[in-house]
Amino acid sequence: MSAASLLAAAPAEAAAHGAGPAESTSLLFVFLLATFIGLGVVTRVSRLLHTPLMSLTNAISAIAVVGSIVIAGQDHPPLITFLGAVALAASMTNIVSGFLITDRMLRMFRRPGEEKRR
Amino acid sequence: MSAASLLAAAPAEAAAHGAGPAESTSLLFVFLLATFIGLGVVTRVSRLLHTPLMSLTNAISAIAVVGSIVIAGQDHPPLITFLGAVALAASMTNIVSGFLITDRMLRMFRRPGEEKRR
Amino acid sequence: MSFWLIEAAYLVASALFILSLHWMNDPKSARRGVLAGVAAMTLAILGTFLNPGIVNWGWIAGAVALGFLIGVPLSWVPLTAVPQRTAVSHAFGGLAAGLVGTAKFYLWQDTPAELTAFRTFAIVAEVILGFLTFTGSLMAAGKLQEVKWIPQRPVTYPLQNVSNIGLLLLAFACGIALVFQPVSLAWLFPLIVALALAFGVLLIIPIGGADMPTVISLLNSYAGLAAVAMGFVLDNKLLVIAGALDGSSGLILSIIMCRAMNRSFTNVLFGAFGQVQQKAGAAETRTAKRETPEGAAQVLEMASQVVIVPGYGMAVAQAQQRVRELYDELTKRRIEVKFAIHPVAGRMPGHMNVLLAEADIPYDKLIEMDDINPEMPQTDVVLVIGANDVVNPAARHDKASPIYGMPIIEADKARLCLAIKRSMNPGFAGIENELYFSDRTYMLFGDAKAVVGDLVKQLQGGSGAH
Amino acid sequence: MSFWLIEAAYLVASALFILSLHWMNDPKSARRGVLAGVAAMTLAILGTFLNPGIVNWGWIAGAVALGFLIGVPLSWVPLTAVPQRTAVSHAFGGLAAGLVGTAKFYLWQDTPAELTAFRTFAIVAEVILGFLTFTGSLMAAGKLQEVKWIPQRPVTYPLQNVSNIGLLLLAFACGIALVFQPVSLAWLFPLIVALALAFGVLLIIPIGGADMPTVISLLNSYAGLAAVAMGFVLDNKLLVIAGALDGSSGLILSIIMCRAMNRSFTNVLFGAFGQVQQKAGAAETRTAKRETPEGAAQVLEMASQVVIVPGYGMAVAQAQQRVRELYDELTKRRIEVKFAIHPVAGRMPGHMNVLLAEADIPYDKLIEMDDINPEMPQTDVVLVIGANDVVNPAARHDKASPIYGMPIIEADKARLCLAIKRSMNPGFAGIENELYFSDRTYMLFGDAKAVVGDLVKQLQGGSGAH
Ligand SMILES: NC(=O)c1ccc[n+]([C@@H]2O[C@H](COP(=O)([O-])OP(=O)(O)OC[C@H]3O[C@@H](n4cnc5c(N)ncnc54)[C@H](OP(=O)(O)O)[C@@H]3O)[C@@H](O)[C@H]2O)c1
Ligand SMILES: NC(=O)c1ccc[n+]([C@@H]2O[C@H](COP(=O)([O-])OP(=O)(O)OC[C@H]3O[C@@H](n4cnc5c(N)ncnc54)[C@H](OP(=O)(O)O)[C@@H]3O)[C@@H](O)[C@H]2O)c1
Repeated sequence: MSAASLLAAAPAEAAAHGAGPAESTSLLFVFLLATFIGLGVVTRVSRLLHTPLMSLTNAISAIAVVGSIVIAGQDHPPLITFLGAVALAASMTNIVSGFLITDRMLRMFRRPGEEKRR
Repeated sequence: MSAASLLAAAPAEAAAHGAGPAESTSLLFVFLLATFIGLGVVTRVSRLLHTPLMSLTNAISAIAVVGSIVIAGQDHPPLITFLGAVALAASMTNIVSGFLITDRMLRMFRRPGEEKRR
Repeated sequence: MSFWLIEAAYLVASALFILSLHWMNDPKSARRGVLAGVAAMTLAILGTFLNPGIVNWGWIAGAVALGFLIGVPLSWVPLTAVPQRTAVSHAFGGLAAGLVGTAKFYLWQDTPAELTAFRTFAIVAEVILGFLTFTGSLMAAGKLQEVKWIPQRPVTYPLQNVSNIGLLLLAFACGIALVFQPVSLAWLFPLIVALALAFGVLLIIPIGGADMPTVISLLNSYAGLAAVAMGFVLDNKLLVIAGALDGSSGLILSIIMCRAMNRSFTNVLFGAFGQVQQKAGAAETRTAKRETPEGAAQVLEMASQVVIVPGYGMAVAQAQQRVRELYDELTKRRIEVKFAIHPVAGRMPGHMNVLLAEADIPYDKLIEMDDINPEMPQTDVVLVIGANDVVNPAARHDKASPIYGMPIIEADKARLCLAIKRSMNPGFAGIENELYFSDRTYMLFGDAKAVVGDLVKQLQGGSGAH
Repeated sequence: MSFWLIEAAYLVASALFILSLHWMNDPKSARRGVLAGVAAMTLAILGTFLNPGIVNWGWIAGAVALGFLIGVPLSWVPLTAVPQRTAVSHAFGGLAAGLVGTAKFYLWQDTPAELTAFRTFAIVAEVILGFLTFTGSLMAAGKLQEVKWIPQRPVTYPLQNVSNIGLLLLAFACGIALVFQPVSLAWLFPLIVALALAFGVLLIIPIGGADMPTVISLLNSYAGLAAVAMGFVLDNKLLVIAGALDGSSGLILSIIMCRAMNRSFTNVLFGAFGQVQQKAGAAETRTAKRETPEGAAQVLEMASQVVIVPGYGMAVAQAQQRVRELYDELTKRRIEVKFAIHPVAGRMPGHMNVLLAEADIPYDKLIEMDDINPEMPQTDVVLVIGANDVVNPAARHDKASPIYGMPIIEADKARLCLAIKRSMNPGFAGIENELYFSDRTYMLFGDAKAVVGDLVKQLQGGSGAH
């Protein structure tokens, strides 16, 4: 019921602003495809690396940084800017720690014979 | 050089018609993702089935039918309609023959013990 | 409302198309894959019918009916003709894409605002890809069908590649010009179409008939890309998705073929491969050991493990049914029979699998090259049926050989080898095969169907008891 | 122009994110995967900087600096603390998503036209997912860190699940209302936020500390979905793509964990698993055979194949270095040593692999459960180090057992079993393990690090010659 009304509502608005309904459906397609890719790719991740995988995806999910920058960076009332800045700091934390720790773990994996990587 | 000028040109037009630049870039994203999926999925198709795969993708590529219907169906000068109709007939041929022959081949593959499928 | 219904239909259709290919990863789920494909296509068509402004239902009905009229019989072709059929379909696909692009271009002439640089570029790409796929695929089909007036062997002439590439570049140059002046330069459009059509023909002429399968998969991915371009023209995601799936599949199949032949795309497309065929066939001196069906039957009866290596010859001779009977006779005697399948045995990928499946041989007996080769040394008898290049040891050691480096089925490593072919003529690669001169190899000359038939008779005679 | 640059940057970034995950399919390419991820993220950030209207560079610089200040130390945590760290990061991720959604909602109050039904719906989803992930992850981190004032064991009370679900539904109901009256009903928004925050806490309370890893990966996919929702709000494809990748990864990991524990999501989320722990631990009667390090060392020296089964206990005791020394001593004696890795040994997926890799054990010695089990009957000695549930034969036959049906490492099938643990206390599942009472099992009581250390000393003493 809600969904249906949603659909009904949107086209009306379409004219009102930049992103027409076509745009929002594109996002649905993108979502569908990206999910297929995610499922396909992750199921083939080596079991050896499931822990690093967790921290890697963790860093990737910090993509929210993109939204945070827009909020924090544009000229908005200070409160909004503050919210954005907090979000940005949080995302940056995830990016930095996520990638660093993933790499730290992966450096430990040593191929037979091969010297430990630094 | 051509690409660059392309990009420069498009936004100007954007206002002029429905699909803004955002829309056309969505298509690029969709293309990128679909290609990733295609490569991932096809590389995992069983070697046994490469011949049926050829005819299946062959049927799928007949998706051009969508465009043909639009051209043939809308109210256009007869010549255009004719072009559309030819395109439509061609696509339908691929759809019909493609799926039929794929299924015909697959019916032949028999699991050990199992009776041939009809 | 209809907008959302259409988009929803397209979204589901996209998912189904992906699943359709996904389910091809296993013969058990493969037919579900076809169902998914059919469902997706139906959804796509019904969705499109919802478009406001679709009025010419008569034309549509007619065209659809025509499609069925041609399509259904086209699906009855014998399996040996599958490559041709595929080529013809690509031709249709290319034609459709080209025509839609053309129609759109002329429609938008009246509303130039619609002809954004982006779209014009897409139209040009669609039309070039579409029409070159059209003529190219027709040529390929002709060569495969061995139509009289299309020369089988590669036809070459000086500066051929240069002039071909030049042609294509010219077409694209015109395209770029159109991008900037879509209306005032509209007269360039027919020229582009003509160039694309011509290029399709010229592209195929220098390619040998036996390279057609590789070319066909390439054309397959062109057809896919044409659909993608159409998607860009019509702002239609479903077209882009299905087209991309198709494009990548064609690409991967041709890569697989090239790898298995140890050749590069450029070599396939511009190498004019297979000219030498005649020469090589002639230069023939050494003699090979012959064997009679009687003798061969006895040898087979004594074996405990037999590996059958089918090749293009089995396909040509339509011998799969007889092979099945042979398989039954041997297994009846508790002899373990396996089939060694080379990825490019025959004339299309997976060719042998379909033929043997048609003859009802359970697919767990069809072993891939890499899995069977280790067993070869323990194999008592290898029976080569109309295969040649795929068992040519030269690929392993003879750096001079055109197939050097191509992975092969190591029939020469088996204790004993029986080879069925009509003559000592070479195969597709046009080179002689030392395997047939090895002192562990015995030739059974004759048409594969006939010879295998004789073997079966011998065995049936021998095992009257059963 | 900037529009196209941004889109291009995002397009490339998307591709790189996908490759980043793809390259994780093999330890050899995994670090390239990280590089790709970093490159993608950098591109995404730089691209965003190109947005016209970004002016508060001071704020941005400050926030980024702060991020580094917290992030770098956070990446130094010991490997045993990785689950907590991950949980904390999810909390940050959820917070960011929630805050951005909130900001957008109030910004658009002035331009209601922007608040399409579609977007408002997306905002609501983003805020609910974001904030419940925030508090939920903090709770999870607390339980894992065994913070005093957060009860480890599941806390249950009547109608718990009903009321929790009710809370969530209420939040969504408010959301739907907002969709229709985004401005006049704006006062509902803070309520939604509050409900989401509360739900996050209540969701975790009834879940036992040891189930946290599963919960964490679920929260991981929530964080991803929140990013997707943000993408819908901001019309940003990159957000949707990265979010979807993240979401599916979290989903798959939690599914893997549930399968390996043979439990369902509902059971994990609402099963209040692990309450029984105490009881079971008590009821203890039968006695097990003990063995001294000396004796164990001799047994090991005589073996020709040894399989080591590490478990959570090795992680707790930080014994991996000692284990490495043991491995060296044994291999020095030409004894074949392999490690049997259960998918859910430890407290997060792949936990054992990282620990052993940290101790420099080559990863080709880390064998997955399904590959090692067939070898068990031929194994002379199995050395269980702080593992329990993953080697509990009850999973195979005892229908009553909570872990019945969970695939296990069949240590009981080996000729002889040595087990290192501090007591006869049960493991995570809180059930006793008959393996430790079998007459082929000898217990080595004590802290894993100490005991393995003793074993090494014994062996070094014994092999002074080397
Ligand atoms: N599968 C693919 O996708 C693909 C694609 C492109 C190219 N190719 C190429 O095709 C070749 C396939 O190798 P292949 O060993 O299967 O075939 P082949 O090398 O072409 O040899 C086939 C052999 O079968 C014999 N033959 C033909 N008709 C026969 C009949 N009626 N009865 C008995 N024997 C008959 C021929 O010898 P006689 O004339 O003496 O009888 C010929 O030597 C490879 O070189 C591969 O690179 C394959
Ligand atoms: N890996 C995952 O992703 C994941 C996620 C959720 C749940 N789980 C669950 O976690 C469990 C993992 O199984 P597991 O066998 O690895 O661990 P376990 O079943 O929890 O057993 C660990 C054993 O190690 C012993 N131990 C603890 N500290 C020790 C120390 N310092 N020195 C020596 N021994 C010590 C404990 O016995 P004492 O107290 O007597 O020493 C305990 O019996 C499974 O039940 C799994 O379902 C895993």
